[in-house]
Amino acid sequence: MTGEVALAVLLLGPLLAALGCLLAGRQGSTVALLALIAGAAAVVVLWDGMLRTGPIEVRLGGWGAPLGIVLRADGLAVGFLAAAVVVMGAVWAVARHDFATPRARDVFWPSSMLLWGALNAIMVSRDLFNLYVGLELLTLTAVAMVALGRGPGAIEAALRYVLYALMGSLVYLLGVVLVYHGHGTLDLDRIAAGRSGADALALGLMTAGLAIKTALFPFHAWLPPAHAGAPSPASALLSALVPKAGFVMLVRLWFEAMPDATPPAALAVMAALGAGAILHGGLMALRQERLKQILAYSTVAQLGYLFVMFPLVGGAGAGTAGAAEAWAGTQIGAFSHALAKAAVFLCAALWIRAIGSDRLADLAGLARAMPLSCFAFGMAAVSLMGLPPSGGFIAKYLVMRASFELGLPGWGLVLAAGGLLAAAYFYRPLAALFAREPPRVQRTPRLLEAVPLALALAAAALGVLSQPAYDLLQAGAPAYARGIGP
Amino acid sequence: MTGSVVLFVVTASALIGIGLWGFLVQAHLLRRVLAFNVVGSGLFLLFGALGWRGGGVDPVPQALVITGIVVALAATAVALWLVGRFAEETGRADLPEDRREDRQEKSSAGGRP
Amino acid sequence: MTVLFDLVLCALMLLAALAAIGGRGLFRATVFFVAYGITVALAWVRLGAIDVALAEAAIGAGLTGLLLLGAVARLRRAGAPEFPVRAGLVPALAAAGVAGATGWVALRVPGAGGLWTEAGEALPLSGVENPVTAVLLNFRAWDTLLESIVLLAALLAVWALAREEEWEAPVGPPLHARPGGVLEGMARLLPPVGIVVGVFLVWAGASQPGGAFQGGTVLAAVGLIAALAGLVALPRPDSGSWRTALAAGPAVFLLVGASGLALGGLLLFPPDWAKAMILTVEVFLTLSIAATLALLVLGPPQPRRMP
Amino acid sequence: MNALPVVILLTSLLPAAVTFFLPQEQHAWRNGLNLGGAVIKLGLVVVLMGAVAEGIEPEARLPLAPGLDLVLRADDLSLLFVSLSAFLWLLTTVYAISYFGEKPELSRFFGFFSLCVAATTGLALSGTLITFFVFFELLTLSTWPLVAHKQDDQSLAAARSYVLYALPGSVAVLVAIIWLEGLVGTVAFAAPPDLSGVDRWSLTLIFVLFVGGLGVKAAIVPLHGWLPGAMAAPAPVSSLLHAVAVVKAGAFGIVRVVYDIFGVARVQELGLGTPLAVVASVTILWGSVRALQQMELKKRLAYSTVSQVSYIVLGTALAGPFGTIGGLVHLVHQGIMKITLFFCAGLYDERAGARRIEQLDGLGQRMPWTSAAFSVGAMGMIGLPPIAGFVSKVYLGVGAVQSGELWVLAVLGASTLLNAAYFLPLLWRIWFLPPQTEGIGATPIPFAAVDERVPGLVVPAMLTALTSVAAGLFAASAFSPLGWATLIAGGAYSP
Repeated sequence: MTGEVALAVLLLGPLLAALGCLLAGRQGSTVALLALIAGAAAVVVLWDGMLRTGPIEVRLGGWGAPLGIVLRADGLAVGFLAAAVVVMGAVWAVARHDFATPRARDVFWPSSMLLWGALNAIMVSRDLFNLYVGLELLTLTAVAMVALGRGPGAIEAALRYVLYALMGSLVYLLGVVLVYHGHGTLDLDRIAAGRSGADALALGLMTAGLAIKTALFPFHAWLPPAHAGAPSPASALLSALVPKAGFVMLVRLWFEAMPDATPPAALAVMAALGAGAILHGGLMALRQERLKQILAYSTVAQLGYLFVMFPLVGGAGAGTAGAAEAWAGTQIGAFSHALAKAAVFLCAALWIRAIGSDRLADLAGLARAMPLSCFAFGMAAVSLMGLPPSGGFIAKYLVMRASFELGLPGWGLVLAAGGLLAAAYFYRPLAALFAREPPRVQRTPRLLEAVPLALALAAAALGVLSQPAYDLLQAGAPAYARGIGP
Repeated sequence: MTGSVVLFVVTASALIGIGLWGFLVQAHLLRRVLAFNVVGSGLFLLFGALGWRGGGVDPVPQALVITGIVVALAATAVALWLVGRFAEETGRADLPEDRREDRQEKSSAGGRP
Repeated sequence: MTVLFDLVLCALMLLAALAAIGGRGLFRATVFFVAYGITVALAWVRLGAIDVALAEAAIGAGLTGLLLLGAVARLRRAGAPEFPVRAGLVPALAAAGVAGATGWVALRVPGAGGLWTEAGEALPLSGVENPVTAVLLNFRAWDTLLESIVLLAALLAVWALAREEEWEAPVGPPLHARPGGVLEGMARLLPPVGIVVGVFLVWAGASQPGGAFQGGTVLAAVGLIAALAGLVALPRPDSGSWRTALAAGPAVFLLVGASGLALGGLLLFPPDWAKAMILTVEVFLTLSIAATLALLVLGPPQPRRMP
Repeated sequence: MNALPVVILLTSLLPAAVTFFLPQEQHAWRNGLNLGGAVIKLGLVVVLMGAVAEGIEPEARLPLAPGLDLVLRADDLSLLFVSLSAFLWLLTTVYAISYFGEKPELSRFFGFFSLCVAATTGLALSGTLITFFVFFELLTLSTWPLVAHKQDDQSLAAARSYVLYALPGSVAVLVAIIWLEGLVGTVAFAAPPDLSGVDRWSLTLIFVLFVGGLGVKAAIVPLHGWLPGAMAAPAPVSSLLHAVAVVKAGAFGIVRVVYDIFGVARVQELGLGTPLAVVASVTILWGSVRALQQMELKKRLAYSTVSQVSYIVLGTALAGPFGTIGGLVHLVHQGIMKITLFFCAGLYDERAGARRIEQLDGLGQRMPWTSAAFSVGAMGMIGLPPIAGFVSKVYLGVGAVQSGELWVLAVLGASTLLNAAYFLPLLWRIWFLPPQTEGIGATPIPFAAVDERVPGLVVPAMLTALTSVAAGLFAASAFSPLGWATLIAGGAYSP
């Protein structure tokens, strides 16, 4: 029951808070803070409860599948719930100073709460259609945030985002219709229990739709302008959290609902798209002149990392220790990317406040004026490059080791190349920050600079305290990702 | 499966195809939003036709379709206002990558008259 | 006979869709789209799904058509090619492939039979007699709750498009109906009728087709006409009372859903109280949906020239 | 006792963490913190040495994921390196405090400085391959801001080229580690893995990846390109870089790979010993030749490092206890002698403005202590008795004979001649040529105003010079570097 209450706080809390923000106007941030505190407490309760009694399941309205909707907080979900509340908290602290005008304030606070609520709903939902509604909510709030951007490209970016998202959701929904036709249910576990001739096409359609929404290469064209064009605190949310929702849905589909409908070739295609994302995103990031664009292309590349897991967890290695390593490594990578990417975008937010630009040339010498945030940027970059000591390193190490253990070293080498590319494209902003001439800056409170630092430290700490994260991820993981056979 | 079910399933699939084609080939943003709505209603119709039995439709798909219609409206509204705002700023109703004239201008600027 | 009717209906749908996609002129395409929506609503009637038919007619054809028409007006001066830019084999094949594969699989793969039985068995416990309403507001209430929030999120996204200095202005384009004109007369006549219809749709939704979304749409339409005639002043986005109207429905839904925790589970409606709880939710939800839809059609606040 | 390695690591890690957040003006706190950490560390290392000498090998372990533990463990090889770094860190800290005075950005500098030393310590005390890699990367990252510290174009370019070389090297090491672990499971140094089931080609490739990746840091030709540029860094950084931190980490890693992963016998069986010796020899000669061509003092010293560090690799590549001892002991000897030279180069630059070799003319008169220390270091590098370098070369020579690789003797001979050729002219200029008071070679500081008397700079240089003499004179003692290296070699060749 405590688990159910905690879940209710995380699902209904943000939505109520959004309504509260809408009504509170000027006091929006205070309402959001209260919801965040409650949410953080709820995450702690869930985490603890889950480690003691296993995944927490709630049958909404008491109905249960197939008629009703089932929610389940497993290790994967709780991990993302935790990452979301941490990132939201950090963004709150910076956004409080950033969104000062009535319009920005009145749109941002309710939208951010809705975005958080939608994320939470997606992480725990076990129902394909409910996931669709959650994903639409997430997309529309994300579009609202992009449209808040002040740059000339923001409207165009939001427009492109919405067009891609519209098509993505319809294609996904088409798959859902076929699943319902073939299985007579929308519940992930019940789908897993049966088989239907429609599964392959349905999975293909749903995957294509979600790939568009997750900006998986080659469907990524909408992401960089959107994430670079949004106001920076919003970019932190968009880049760190939003694409993870589609990723989690893909993982649930491929490894929980339809593990039998996924031939090795399909798994390899997913990983190949991931590899394409790593290389293309990395090379594009190298060519950008604005920090936020570098970070946005970096997100494209980093999302690719997550898909390299597919042939390692499924396929021939399913059930081995290698599969378990790839699974945990990838999810730890997703968490640390969330923390580190939020950190770098919040750094960008502070710097744009301070010097009014995010061109690399204008950032020159900032290390002297704003050492704390530059240090935070460096640490977060280290995690994103996958260098120790950081969560990003543990992630890369585990997945690479799995790829060698399973006799598929090619995928591991792609990760290694991606790490080098990341080092290359982060080197340019880092070197710029370190240049000699200090720019003229507006004073930034030290406490504000500590916010990205805290996130970067958390990403680094994930590299040292990865055992708890590993244990968490094993709770409720599919059998073949726990190293105990399919 | 009765003849009418087949008919509706085929029609719904065709509607999806028509809409999808429109969405993919057209540049005018309003037309693309319109095409999106054609795909949507075709998809909903498919859902209903597959759940059709004699006098009515499975209530679960019915409810899901109603939800879907509302969600599609929400997305359409956002998209259309965005298009309007985009046109206000740029005077255009198509995205730069879809402009044929641009491509021609570019290629002619590239040295080939 | 029915087969013939079905054939004609399907042919009409396809023709209307083709005309909407390929018709010359934006205005004409939009009109064909509305016509298409009406034929689709008819198809739903034919399938015996009156709830969906109402939703499709009111929202899919009506409101969407209204939004499209508004956009056509706004885009009159915007440049864009009228004809396909990427006409070629690849998009055609992609579209045909998706559609063909879907249709083929849908026909070839035997259906699992859906959830008729489960829904029928659970209906007596749901507190309402209309199975669609039971699914929407009880079995899958979480979907519907999120859906009402989706509308709100869309409104926020539309409002995000306002320019900073316009935030104080009323929403929507400047309207000016001629005093004493036809519009005003109609606007005076329609609201009472519309409100009655809207309320009936909600009330009836418990046992017959209809419900909060259909009712809310009718109310929104009434409100829009009244606003168009200048009978109702358009609100500013920071208006407290309007925001309360927007939030009331989802808020009541959320609170009722949360109160389920005390009764045994999240979003739980005990059979004895279910009807009262669902009706309470529906009443407030209708109000909020009406307000949200109307504001979605009106769009972001826009500048007004001083008269 | 098991916590001791962790505590030793913390003596540099904690000062690093605190120093970053100290305001620039808090000189006393910063200096106290860093000196205190260094002194405590040296004391603890002595305690640890006693423990290891008694046969105890303390170990601490932090699990990160199944099959992935961070292990800190002290054995005799790690102690050789950790004692060198502890001793030289203390002296370098003293030197750096005087060198920088109250210049800007010192909190950043000392933060990364301590972090760099923490990484070296962790690397020395690593018990598993992956732990080694974690600290190896920490070293790469913490060195970058030190090289770039001056923030001028030259430093930034040097830092850039450093990363450009180091990161691909790291990737090679990581791939090698993961490949190996995929074949034989987690690799711990205390229990070398059983490689008998692994095919020859995989092992050879893994070995090449290891040596290639570590060789970047050890500046093996042709992977040495970053090192000469890195002399753009401030003198204390160069001292640390060339004596203990980066190049030594690479050499130490190669030693670990050869002795504690593959084993000398398997390296020979795979036929990898001789190629490694050849690469090392080429590096030795090439570095010396290039050093000869340099007219800037620090550049000449940098190429000398390229050459000298490969003595360690050479010793490792020779099968046989004497070669091993020669290589291991040079790990320490080269560090002590090279740091002396860089301390002195910093003194010449800072106190006399002399950077080019012709500017050294006659400086022996104004800077006798510095020049004496410099001379000891230079003669040690040439291999003149009784300085430490002599011991190294003797053992390497005997090792070459022992393993039947007689051509190595020729390399050693040629290298000694080259060493003499690029060091002796310096000593000649310093002691015997008259000062250039005007003209091209003249120093920016008037000759008469040159004053070396800054105890914080001169005393460390004198101490390291004395130590390198003592290491040669008392080589026979059990606690001399030679004694310790003999102990390790005994372990490597015991059945």
